[in-house]
Amino acid sequence: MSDPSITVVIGGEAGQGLVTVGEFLSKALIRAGYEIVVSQDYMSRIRGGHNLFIIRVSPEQALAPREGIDLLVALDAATIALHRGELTGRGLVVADESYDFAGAPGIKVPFATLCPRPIFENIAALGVLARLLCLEPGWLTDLIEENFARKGGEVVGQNLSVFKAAQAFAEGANPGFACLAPPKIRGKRLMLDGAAAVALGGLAAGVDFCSFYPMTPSTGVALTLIAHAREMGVVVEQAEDEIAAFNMALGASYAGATAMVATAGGGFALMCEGVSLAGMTETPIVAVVGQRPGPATGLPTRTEQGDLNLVLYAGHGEFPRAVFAPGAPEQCFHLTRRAVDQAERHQSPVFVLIDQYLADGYRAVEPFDLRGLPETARPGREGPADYRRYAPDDSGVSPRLIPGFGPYLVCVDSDEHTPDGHITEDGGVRTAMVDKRQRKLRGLTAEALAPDYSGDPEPEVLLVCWGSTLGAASEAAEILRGQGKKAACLHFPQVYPLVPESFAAHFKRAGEVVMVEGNATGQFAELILAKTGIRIAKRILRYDGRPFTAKYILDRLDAGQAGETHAAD
Amino acid sequence: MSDPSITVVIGGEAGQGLVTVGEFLSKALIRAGYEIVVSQDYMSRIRGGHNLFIIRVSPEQALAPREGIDLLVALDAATIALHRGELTGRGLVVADESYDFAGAPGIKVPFATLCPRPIFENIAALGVLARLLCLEPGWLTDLIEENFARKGGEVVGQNLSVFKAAQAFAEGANPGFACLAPPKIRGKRLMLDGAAAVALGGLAAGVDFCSFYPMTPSTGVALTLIAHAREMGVVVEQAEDEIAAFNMALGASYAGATAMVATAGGGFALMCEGVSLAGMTETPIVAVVGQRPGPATGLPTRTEQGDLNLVLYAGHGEFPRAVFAPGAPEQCFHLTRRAVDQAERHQSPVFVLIDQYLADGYRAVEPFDLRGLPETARPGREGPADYRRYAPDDSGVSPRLIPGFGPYLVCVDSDEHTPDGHITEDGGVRTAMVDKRQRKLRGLTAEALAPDYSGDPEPEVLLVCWGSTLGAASEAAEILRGQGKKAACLHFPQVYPLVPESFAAHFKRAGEVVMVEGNATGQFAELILAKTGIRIAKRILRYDGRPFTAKYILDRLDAGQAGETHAAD
Amino acid sequence: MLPIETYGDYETAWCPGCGNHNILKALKQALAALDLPPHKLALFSGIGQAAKSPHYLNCNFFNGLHGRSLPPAQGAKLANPELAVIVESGDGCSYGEGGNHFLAAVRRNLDITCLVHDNQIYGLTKGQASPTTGQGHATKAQPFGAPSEAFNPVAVAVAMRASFVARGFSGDTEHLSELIMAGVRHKGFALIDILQPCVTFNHVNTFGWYRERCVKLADGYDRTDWRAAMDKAAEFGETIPIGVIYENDRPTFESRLPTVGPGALAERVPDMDRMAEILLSYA
Amino acid sequence: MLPIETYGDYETAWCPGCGNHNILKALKQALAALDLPPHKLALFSGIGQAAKSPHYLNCNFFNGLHGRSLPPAQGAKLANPELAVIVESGDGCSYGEGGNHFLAAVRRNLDITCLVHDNQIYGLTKGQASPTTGQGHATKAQPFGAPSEAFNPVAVAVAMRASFVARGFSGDTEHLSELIMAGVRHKGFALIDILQPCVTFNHVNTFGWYRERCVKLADGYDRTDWRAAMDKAAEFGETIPIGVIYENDRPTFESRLPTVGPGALAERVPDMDRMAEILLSYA
Ligand SMILES: Cc1ncc(C[n+]2csc(CCOP(=O)(O)OP(=O)(O)O)c2C)c(N)n1
Ligand SMILES: Cc1ncc(C[n+]2csc(CCOP(=O)(O)OP(=O)(O)O)c2C)c(N)n1
Ligand code: SF4
Ligand code: SF4
Ligand SMILES: [Mg+2]
Ligand SMILES: [Mg+2]
Repeated sequence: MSDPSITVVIGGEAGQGLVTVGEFLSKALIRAGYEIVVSQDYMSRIRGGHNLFIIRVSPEQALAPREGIDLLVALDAATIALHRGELTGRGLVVADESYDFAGAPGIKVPFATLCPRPIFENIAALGVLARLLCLEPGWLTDLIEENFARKGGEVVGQNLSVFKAAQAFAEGANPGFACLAPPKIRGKRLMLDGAAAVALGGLAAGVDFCSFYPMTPSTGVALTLIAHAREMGVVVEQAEDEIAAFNMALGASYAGATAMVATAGGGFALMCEGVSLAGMTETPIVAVVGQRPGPATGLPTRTEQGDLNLVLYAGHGEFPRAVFAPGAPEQCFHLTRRAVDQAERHQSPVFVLIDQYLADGYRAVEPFDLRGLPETARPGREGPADYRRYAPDDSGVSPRLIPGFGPYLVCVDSDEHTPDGHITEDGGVRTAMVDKRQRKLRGLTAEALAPDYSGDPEPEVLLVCWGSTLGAASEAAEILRGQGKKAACLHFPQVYPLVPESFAAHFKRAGEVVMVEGNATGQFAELILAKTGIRIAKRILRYDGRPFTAKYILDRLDAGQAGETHAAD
Repeated sequence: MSDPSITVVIGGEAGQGLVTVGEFLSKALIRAGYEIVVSQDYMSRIRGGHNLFIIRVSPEQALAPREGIDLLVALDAATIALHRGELTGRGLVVADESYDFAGAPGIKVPFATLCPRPIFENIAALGVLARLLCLEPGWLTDLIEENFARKGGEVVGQNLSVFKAAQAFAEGANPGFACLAPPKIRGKRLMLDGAAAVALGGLAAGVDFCSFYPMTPSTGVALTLIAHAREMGVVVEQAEDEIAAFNMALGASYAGATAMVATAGGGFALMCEGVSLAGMTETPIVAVVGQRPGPATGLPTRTEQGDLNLVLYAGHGEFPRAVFAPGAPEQCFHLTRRAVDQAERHQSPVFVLIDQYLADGYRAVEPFDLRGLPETARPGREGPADYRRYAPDDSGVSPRLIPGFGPYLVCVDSDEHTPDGHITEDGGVRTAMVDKRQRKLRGLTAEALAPDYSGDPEPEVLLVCWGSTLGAASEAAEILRGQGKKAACLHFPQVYPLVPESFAAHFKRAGEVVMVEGNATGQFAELILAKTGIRIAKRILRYDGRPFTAKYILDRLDAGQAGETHAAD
Repeated sequence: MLPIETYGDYETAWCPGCGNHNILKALKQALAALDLPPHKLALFSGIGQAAKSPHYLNCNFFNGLHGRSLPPAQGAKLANPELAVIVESGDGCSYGEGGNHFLAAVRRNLDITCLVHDNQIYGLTKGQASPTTGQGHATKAQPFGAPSEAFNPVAVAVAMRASFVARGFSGDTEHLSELIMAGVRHKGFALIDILQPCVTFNHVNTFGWYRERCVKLADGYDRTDWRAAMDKAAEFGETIPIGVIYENDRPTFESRLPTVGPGALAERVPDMDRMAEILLSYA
Repeated sequence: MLPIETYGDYETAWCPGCGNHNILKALKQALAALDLPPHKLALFSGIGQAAKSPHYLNCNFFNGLHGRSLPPAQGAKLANPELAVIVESGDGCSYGEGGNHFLAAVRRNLDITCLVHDNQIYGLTKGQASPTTGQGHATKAQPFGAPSEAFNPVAVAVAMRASFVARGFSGDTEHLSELIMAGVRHKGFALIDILQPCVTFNHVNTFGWYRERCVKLADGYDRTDWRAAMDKAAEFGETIPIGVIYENDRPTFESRLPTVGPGALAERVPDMDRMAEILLSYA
């Protein structure tokens, strides 16, 4: 294997600060010019239990988490017991000298000696890690300075000296762990997880309103908007429940805000009625739905792609929509921006479907060229006194004005309505209005994004995926190509509407087509079948709450397990 | 045309008592031995507006409403103006002599002379109608006596004399309206609309709990249960909202009730989260969903089949379910009974999908043979102290006990759980539990009802339908056969799970396959495609809020319009 | 003072004799007196008979879902604090399906006015008990009498120290119109629970029933005295006090959330230089 | 009196020092004293830290959805009035997401006991404001301070004349245990709002903060006096009264709906002769 990446796993109890260590190290690695893929594996509790912060770092491209642990930083003894079996050939445990390494190779760190107080242990661990990875210490000392600056020079100094002591200790103790190869990238990059990237994409698109109710894994979207609310002039309100959140956002959108909501699958289930109201009133809205394993409360802090159908069919009655499914933080940014634009242009609900792995998974992202972004659509504020909100139009999209800025009136109704927004029971008007709303699907379809194809043009194996499975599937295809097999990957950043012309040819040219998705029933494979008639019988599915890896896919390809659609459906 | 049926339309403002007239006449016709098909066309208001009670009556089988009015009983002047254009060749208006008949043939009734007080006008109208239809007056006089008995002999007498006077008047005034042919059926039959039939089916299955929140067109289901609550020992509670209704029913089911909820599409949208909880906790529950045109409030009192997708995919995460779609009141009874049984046997949410036309449409139904019905499944009340609610089982169905009856404990959890119902985050247990739940789909599939086929075994045209479209599609096929065309009808009383083997052969043997459904996007056609790969390109859709008729279908078959799938999707 | 015709004259779908007609009249009078031009006003409603009101008033409106009148109203007010926002819906909509939003709206105290047509029944769905239906009142859906205690929205609002709580009666148009004016002028969330006979489905709480019981608050009544207000709020029997039961000058939500206003969100242009700086803070 | 071990001894997922530990202890003590065998008891909860309680108590339980603890509890009680039903959840679950069910449950007055672990914060989701978070209290999600007025569940329940309203403090296990016993013994809906320090996310309302303020009701306090109760309920500042604030003997819902009980629905066998007669009434 010529994979130059190293997987660092920091494990311990909730509340021990392992996320702090992980984030520090990740930021330093990005600044140093490395690629990283972070996956966070935590329990639904605040203290105790067993959590992991997993960083795969590489001087080259790295797209997904990878099995095996090269450096296992154990903040508690349980971590060693639980994960020593996953150590790679060169794998080392890094832990307090008092812990039982049970024969695992590693570095027994004298934390008590290195640290004046236990609170410094995280910094000490970073010192050891920096040394083992041969990371230029400046990247971390800079971060330590930035981070502790507001606590005063003394604190900075203490931290720096612990860091240095730990470095020195590791220098001597290193049993020969091979350095990370030097990085290739120069220039500033951002450290973004999917949740933050979605929020930033929204901000860049002009989102100025968000109502939400906290729910893992989407709380981070709202928290990021809140963190920048004052600077960007955003109104963010935590609503009494998800129903309120959605309806509040619709009211804000009606009154001219660029509105977004963020929730998880379960919270979104409560928004279904509101989605239907958005469809009927033709009010633009973007709903970010963070998937986690269901049904019901399920595994609250884990990942899954099980809510595609819910999002596709949410709401009673019929009306068009669009569904984006970013594959990585960079796409989170761009697709959320696009979602905001599409919602306004087509006056429809638009969804951004993410999941826990993506929401919490840090990656290095090139800074976005904000100037290069086209402006997003906005409603009008000028119109004639006889303005009619639902005036017929070939596109199905009527000009949208917002109330309060002119003599015109903006009348919207959840009942079936006449062009001026008043309630009607007329069968003819009804039919015309259904047709008008349905026509919007044409525009949404015309502007739908085609899937991204990479790899051999005539592959023996074509891995099809959507959303966050992008990284693992691409890497699996790449590995196959490395093994001399013709392989390709087809990723759908937009899963609805589908335009068969934009991908059917790829299916035809492929030997074997395999769907890779994170649920038990192959929801996207069924959608493709329903909308295009193309049947993808081979499916590699995962629904244990953990993210895909290339190995997970390759193992199942080899074992021929892919052909087994799960259970009876 | 040899159609021996007559369409009587009673029109007027809400609050004028047209439903009373319609129900009286319908009951009398059924007792006399006729077949009837009632459709109720009313506005979302309590007084005023324009409502219709439409009875198609026939001495032979009649399956659906029919275009054209033979007797238009106008309780207000507007009714004549609005509907005279729909009079058939022999059509007559029956209305007060003071109204402007605008040249329409009819009978000008001197209500003021016939009735001592305006309140008797409805009885007078019935007298005229009975005479025109040549209905043996005893059927109506009996009903009058039964109905007014509790108001005392004097009221009965007054009503009877008005009725007789009206009969006598009509005798003289009849311009030669041809009698209804004599009926063929003997013996007692029930007058049931879909809503009542669903409720009665539930009662017969042992439903003893219902929580609901009023919503057209399903309020009648709850009201019927309430009407018999004391006799049958049923707890019915109007909840504070639909979310409460669903969760309350789950709690009741957990504690051993046989529980049902009834709502409309919009109310059901609010229940989606609860449906997911039913899936996770494996709590049996039957949800009756009455469809009306959406999205949002839509046309609250009209009909549509637009919520199939919502019901199919409601709830976040993945879990099995079954969806029944009765075609007429008789099926409402039997399928609801079956739904209750299926819910318990497979410990899953089961849906009964009706719509406004079916819910409000009276039909004559042969009395059910209650003794002949198999017993429905019930949970256990005896078990060992180490009972585990989610013990693994090949079928996916674990033995279900209810709490409070023995030393065992019943522990259910909305989180992913171990077999004993306790929260877990273990990936292996998770996978096993998903597999266990999904396995239940096998049982549901094995017991799924096959669609009903009627007509030519090798038809030129096969009309495919589900739910309440049964009548119109069957009649259309019959008319085609009458015209010498080979035609057949395939009706799905259960729309999920689908068993392709049970109907694929019919599709293959048919020349042209046409889907007939009451929505704008062909939801069932898409479902068939998604689950079987069979594409039904020809679709006859209706979404103006009015029920299908055979003529609606035939006109579109002729015009070749069926091929046009609506809009872009 | 605008001419009352400003607000149009529409045919309604309400029953003759229904209290809703007078509420509409009182509202129009109040709006005219307040000089509120239709395009500066946005009316939010849910679903029900009362909730049809926006269709009978010439102004901007958002006729949303049953039970969901308050959330869009608050969203709109946050998006544009300069819009005059009035919410109008029924007792079932506001206190039943929408009960949770009612609690949250009282706590938020945005500057909006909430008119609840309280006919103590579900009108549009034909006469089931609503949260305010008296315990024991029999209906088709509650043949053994409504089994729950009636909800007293005024008592709950006062207990929560809502900033403006009033009770009106549709039978007294002038008084009601004044209440509405006071509610709209009040800076904060103004709840006006309006007793409204439903001639078709509520044969217990009839026009006569209300007329006999409704008593205007005495002249010297101190609406800022919370204890006195709790007592008045609790009265709902032989006498029912009408008028402004309680008022305080709690700060509005708008004044507490610094990103709300001034001006409408629609007029804000996202500052791309700031945005660029924000992005760099992630580097 | 059952041995306290009857209810098991589980490892919890709560933080060390969390008030939840003591609430669990108080509950076990109360149950033991009440002689309630585990299989006669069903515990209902929503989602949150508090809502994990059923996993730490040996009994029947239905651990439902966030905000939805009360509806299944009431459904179960209606289905089997002989089951002892206790509801246990957090302030966010009970008064936020579940606010509408809270109002309805108070109005229904089924014979159940509702324990709310009120830590004035969303614990499980890491520290956002809950309905009971003090106005102005800054959190990560409310950096400008919670903009809404705090919800006072005790005041609202008393204003609604809930049949049993108490406030407890997790720091006083014995007192709390007595409150729970009184609540379970009370025939009707018993609300016990329990102040509970969240050591991780609420640094305002700490153990010390509560201990300084919580004052037991005086011996002569008349819990049946509604006005006095409103005053006590409203107190939440320098002093916070704990104890049974209000109690009345309103009839239970069970006694008002004739089809509820006696016995469980599970024991009823549908009477098919009756059913046949009913069918014929449609002929
Ligand atoms: C989610 C949902 N549930 C139920 C309904 C049906 N519904 C419409 S109006 C109404 C009750 C109306 O009562 P109220 O709010 O008191 O208004 P009123 O008609 O008495 O003025 C109901 C239950 C609905 N439209 N949506
Ligand atoms: C419908 C829904 N929305 C949101 C959540 C996420 N969630 C879980 S617990 C919780 C808040 C818990 O707060 P509280 O009820 O006060 O309990 P605590 O953790 O403080 O004990 C939230 C918002 C959820 N599980 N379901
Ligand atoms: S039903 Fe009642 S509330 Fe509705 S319009 Fe008629 S009288 Fe008014
Ligand atoms: S986060 Fe707070 S409420 Fe949750 S267990 Fe920890 S201390 Fe208790
Ligand atoms: Mg009402
Ligand atoms: Mg809490």
